[in-house]
Amino acid sequence: MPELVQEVAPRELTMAQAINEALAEEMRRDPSVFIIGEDVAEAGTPFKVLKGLVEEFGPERVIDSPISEAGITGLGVGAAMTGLRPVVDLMFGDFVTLAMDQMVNQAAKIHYMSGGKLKAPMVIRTTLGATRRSAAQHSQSLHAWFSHVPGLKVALPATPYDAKGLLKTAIRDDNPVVFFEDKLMYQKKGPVPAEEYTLPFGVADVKREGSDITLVATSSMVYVALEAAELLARDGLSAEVVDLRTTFPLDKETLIESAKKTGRALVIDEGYERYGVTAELASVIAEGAFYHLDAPVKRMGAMDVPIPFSPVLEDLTVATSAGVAAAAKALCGRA
Amino acid sequence: MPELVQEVAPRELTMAQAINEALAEEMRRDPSVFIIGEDVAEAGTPFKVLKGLVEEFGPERVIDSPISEAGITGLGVGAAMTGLRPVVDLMFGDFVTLAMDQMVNQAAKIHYMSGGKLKAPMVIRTTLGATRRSAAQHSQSLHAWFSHVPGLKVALPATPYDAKGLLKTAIRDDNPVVFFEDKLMYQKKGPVPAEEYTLPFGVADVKREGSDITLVATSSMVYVALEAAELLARDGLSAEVVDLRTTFPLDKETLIESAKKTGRALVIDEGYERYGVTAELASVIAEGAFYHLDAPVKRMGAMDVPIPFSPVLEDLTVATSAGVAAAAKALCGRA
Amino acid sequence: MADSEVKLSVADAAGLTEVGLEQWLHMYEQMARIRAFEEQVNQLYLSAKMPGLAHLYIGQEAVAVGVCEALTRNDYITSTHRGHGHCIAKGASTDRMFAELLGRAAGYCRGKGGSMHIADQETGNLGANAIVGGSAGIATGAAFTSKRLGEGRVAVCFFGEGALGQGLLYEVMNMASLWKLPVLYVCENNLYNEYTRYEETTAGTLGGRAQAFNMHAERVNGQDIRQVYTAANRLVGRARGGNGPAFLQCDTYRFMGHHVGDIDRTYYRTKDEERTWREERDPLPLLKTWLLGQGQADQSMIDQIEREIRDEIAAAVQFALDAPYPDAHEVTQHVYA
Amino acid sequence: MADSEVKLSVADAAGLTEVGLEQWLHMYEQMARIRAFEEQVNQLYLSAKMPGLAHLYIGQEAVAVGVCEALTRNDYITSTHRGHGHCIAKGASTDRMFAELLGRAAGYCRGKGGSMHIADQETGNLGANAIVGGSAGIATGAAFTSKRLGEGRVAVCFFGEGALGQGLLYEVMNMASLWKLPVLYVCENNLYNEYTRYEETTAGTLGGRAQAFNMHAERVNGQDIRQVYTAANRLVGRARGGNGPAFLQCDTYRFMGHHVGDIDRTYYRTKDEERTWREERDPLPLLKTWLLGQGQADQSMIDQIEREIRDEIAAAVQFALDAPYPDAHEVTQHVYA
Ligand SMILES: Cc1ncc(C[n+]2csc(CCOP(=O)(O)OP(=O)(O)O)c2C)c(N)n1
Ligand SMILES: Cc1ncc(C[n+]2csc(CCOP(=O)(O)OP(=O)(O)O)c2C)c(N)n1
Ligand SMILES: [Mg+2]
Ligand SMILES: [Mg+2]
Repeated sequence: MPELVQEVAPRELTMAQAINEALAEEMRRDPSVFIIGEDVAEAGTPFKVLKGLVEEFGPERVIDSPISEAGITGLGVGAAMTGLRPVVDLMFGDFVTLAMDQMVNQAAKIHYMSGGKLKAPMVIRTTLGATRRSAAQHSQSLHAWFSHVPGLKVALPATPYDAKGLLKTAIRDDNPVVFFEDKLMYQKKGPVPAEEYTLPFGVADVKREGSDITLVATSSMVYVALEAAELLARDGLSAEVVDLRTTFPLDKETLIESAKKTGRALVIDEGYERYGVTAELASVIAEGAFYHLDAPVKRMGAMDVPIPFSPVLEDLTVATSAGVAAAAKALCGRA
Repeated sequence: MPELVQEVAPRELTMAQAINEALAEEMRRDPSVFIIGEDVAEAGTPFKVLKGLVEEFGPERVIDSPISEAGITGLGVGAAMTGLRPVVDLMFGDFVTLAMDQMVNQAAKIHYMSGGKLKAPMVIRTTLGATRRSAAQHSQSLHAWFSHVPGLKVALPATPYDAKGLLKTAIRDDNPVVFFEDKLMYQKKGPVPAEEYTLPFGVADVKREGSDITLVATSSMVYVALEAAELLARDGLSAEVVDLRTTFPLDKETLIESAKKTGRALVIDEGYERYGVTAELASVIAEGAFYHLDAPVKRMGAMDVPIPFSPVLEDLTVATSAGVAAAAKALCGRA
Repeated sequence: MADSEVKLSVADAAGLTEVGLEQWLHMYEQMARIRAFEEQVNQLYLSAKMPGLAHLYIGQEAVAVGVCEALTRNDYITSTHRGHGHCIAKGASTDRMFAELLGRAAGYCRGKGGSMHIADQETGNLGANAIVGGSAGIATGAAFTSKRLGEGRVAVCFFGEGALGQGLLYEVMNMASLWKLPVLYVCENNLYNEYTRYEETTAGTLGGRAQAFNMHAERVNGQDIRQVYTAANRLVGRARGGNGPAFLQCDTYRFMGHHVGDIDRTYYRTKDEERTWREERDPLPLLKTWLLGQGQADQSMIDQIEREIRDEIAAAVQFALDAPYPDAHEVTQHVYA
Repeated sequence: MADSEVKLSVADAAGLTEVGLEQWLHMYEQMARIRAFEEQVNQLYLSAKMPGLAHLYIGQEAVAVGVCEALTRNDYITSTHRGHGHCIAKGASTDRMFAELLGRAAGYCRGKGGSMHIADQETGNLGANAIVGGSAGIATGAAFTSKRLGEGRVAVCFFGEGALGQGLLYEVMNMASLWKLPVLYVCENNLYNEYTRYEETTAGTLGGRAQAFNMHAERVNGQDIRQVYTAANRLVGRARGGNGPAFLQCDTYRFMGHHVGDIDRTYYRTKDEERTWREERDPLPLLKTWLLGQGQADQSMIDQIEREIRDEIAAAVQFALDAPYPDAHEVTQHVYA
């Protein structure tokens, strides 16, 4: 989080406002930026994140599309290759399934396949996160897939500050960036300076310092980790919380150094655990901090089940602060 | 590999023949099995794997489709839900990008979403593997994606024997199974008994026993590992080669026990390394064999680049036996 | 006709399939059941008793009921995020539906599916689908099975006009037409894709999309169940007889929001428009008026139906509210068959 | 006309766009260049000098050349797995193309793309694509850029009739029509999707697929470059003038196999059929005969063109064979811009 040297109370924005502001600023700065997606204009998306943008930038730059995820992504690739900077809105992260060819076979590869001559500078904004009672096709966190694909970058901010800074970076990046927003965090508030700033990709953020165990977390799970750290503090355990911010580029160094320091690491992510983001992070730490680890690296992804509708079941599928704290305690030999 | 107690020389089939035979046997056994895909009938696919099937089973059960990967997969899901057992042919593994919604949001979830009432018993046969000079959109090994998804099973056989046994199991399985065949192994020969057999999912196969290091490999990389084991043997190192056979269900026990025994493990896969199958395998081993490992688990996936056309570049992207042997030696402190 | 000119001439019954009073009353009852169910769902939402959201079918009842009335229990349907109406019309019972919407173990999917994934194998409902257009392949595949096994079943694929934005529809319509599969694509044009007017997202006509594949296409006033039923009956019979798929556009309107939380709608459609549809094109009064006007039915029959449904819905929702949640261990059940 | 009735009446020049001799000869030259290039590619394959496979354009030359002749260098094209013809027609040079096919650093994509991914930004070629239909979004997006920036450029999307199996085509044709994007969808109907006759995979007509989106569609004899050019010229002008996209079906035939390795083809098409097309519908002799018959050109002009091309191709392939492979370090270059 930013170290605010001002004396005045920092400006607070919700995550939705921060994202909106990032888009508005970039659209003002660069006329080649435009937004395309379903119900993005007057409706401002079902999450209301884009509210007001069509009024400022007009329907030529904030475009309501047919319900054609592959089509709008493909159109975005072509527009990006010819000089524009599209921000394609895929309402729910689950709908990326419809646009995979355009994202993975087209956007991600064109720079390489053309020997560096063409490029596709575009952002695909989408969502992740469960516990919204939206059931199996509207709740997934599929960022592991894109993290796997050379040519793509993947950001998943946890705070309004990070969201704004990373989204501005994403828009300016010359590569396709998949930008994951947690649906349930849109109303979360946090300090966001009024001045212009961007945040670099590939730099994890230590959201809390600690010495006994490292909790590596992404997106929504950063809060779970921070709460778990509070719980652990009550038990006299000092947890360091590292927010990844981008799964690729991956800040291996920060992860490994933190794990070396604490000797223990637990990685937490809202994607399915199996073959998911936690696997990469755990194996990077296990390899990089091998000689410093006092316990195996532990992973906590979402349960490997399609996400159930019933609240009593759904809540079981995602890591909780109590669960993380318990696992961390066990790792520290305090079970 | 099967322990053949017969005295006669075992029957040898190519991988293509073994797959063809598995399909023919299952189609004879069960009239609900049918094949749909592009150029699967008279052409028998561009790889000629399905040769002769349309002649035996007719165009009603071996169906040439339009070039509609999403459509045929979706049709397959519906057919599976209503009593048939489709085998959907997606010619190149790269084309799964077009069918992800049907595979991941529909087929994989219907059993769970319906509370166990509906099911989608189907096989999606597709390919993986590079070094065929087919460039970035015809060379990927994307099995990590499906391994990540609850509700799917994923098989990737390395020998004709395994291919036949696993494919028959896949067809009989009541769940959607994604079945990956290495394009370059179709002509590889191996013993396949004439008698009926099936192979269980979730059982890794120790293709070679050893004591100094465990090489875990999948599909094409099993041969790379076996060759590397030969090279290592010349240097007095005894490598155990474990062929995963299915990434899910995952035979954690065999991996972990082998790593515990040898104290060292190297995992090799043809998918992109980053956030790929090697990450899961490495972290499972690192966690499960933590107190027995003498060195960090090392991963060798494909290079994290879109697959280049030029042979001189393409060959650099995939693990080779020499590379594996060198890495294994280094792990054993013999660099 | 222009897309918004959906008028109903109650007097004109020419060309309608003749059915007995009992069947008309059954259709009325089914529409009333959907209406009452959905009003109750809205109440559950407003009183914070229902988890998540739901997309109400109010206003569109004549489509689901008119089409399903032309089907047998054995026939298949696939449905959408706005699927309660299809589910009821195909024969599901409202108690287990409410239980599903409330995430209870007694629900059709043991609470695991919820509003957007209700399925009921017993009545041939292969499931609602939260992916717009996502069930088009499934319906086509079900028709494929029927044809392959010679079962004589027909599959109906319900979808909103917005689903024609999805490429999948075209892929499967091509195959259905090529292979003469017994499938009926029922496009419910309620004029909006969420919060966007469909003309803004739709070039050409809706039916033209099917005709391009040499598929027979028809268009009816979706508020007049007599027309819907007549057309569906003919097209289902056609499909069952081996004459291939068809596309049926039903012009309709959702009276409520896109989902229960969509309260302020004036930024995308006028109150006037809503009023016109509600007051002049409500499928229930339209059928009732016709039945009464014809002297076929009398008011007491209608009253009785409505009374019974009120009681049924009250009992059904109570059943659901009292029903237990699934056990925690169920979370890992049914991932694999 | 029936799909296979592609006849050419050499005498009939009514309605053709009038162009000067020089331009006709340029078109002939471009077709001859493609033909010679592809024959050389086949040789490279047969002599095992080319890695992988290639899909030859022989027989279809009039389509790429006729269409690209109606474009300026600034206009965009997207291409397919069968893309050499488009690339040459848009102005690429054959030496760097051979180099690409041989995986050399001097290739248009430094050897990283190969036959199926040749792109040449300089001539507006946004790339061949190995995903059937995969470039339809890209072409539409390029047209979007042109319109948004008021550049007046037109984008041409080349694809085979098999690509109409892909849902993406429909998604983007809808948007192109809605937003009047300056894009021309050129469907090359060569009668086969790989090894399957297109009628087996195609319900209805090809052009009807575009008309469903209210898009203007035309159909021409793709072996007669005069017709292709005339139609393309008109449709490109129309698009450039802000009158929206169009669909142009060109009936054509690939004389060789699906790819260089597809030698025995009798199981999917007859030798007779191949002979008829080769002998009666070869676009090069057809144009030549017409030019000579008209007295516009004489044989020596044609001979000179062919001689020059023979020399050019020989030099170009030699250039490529002599060119170095990319350095090993290039393997990790260009993953990110
Ligand atoms: C593939 C996909 N894209 C977007 C959505 C979000 N969404 C849900 S309903 C809807 C509008 C659907 O419109 P229509 O098909 O006309 O059905 P209606 O809601 O009018 O019944 C959208 C865009 C979705 N569920 N699936
Ligand atoms: C999405 C996709 N599916 C399948 C293939 C394999 N494939 C390559 S070319 C081809 C046939 C294409 O037919 P058509 O579009 O008519 O082009 P043509 O080869 O006749 O020029 C197929 C099926 C592919 N490359 N991409
Ligand atoms: Mg609608
Ligand atoms: Mg073709």
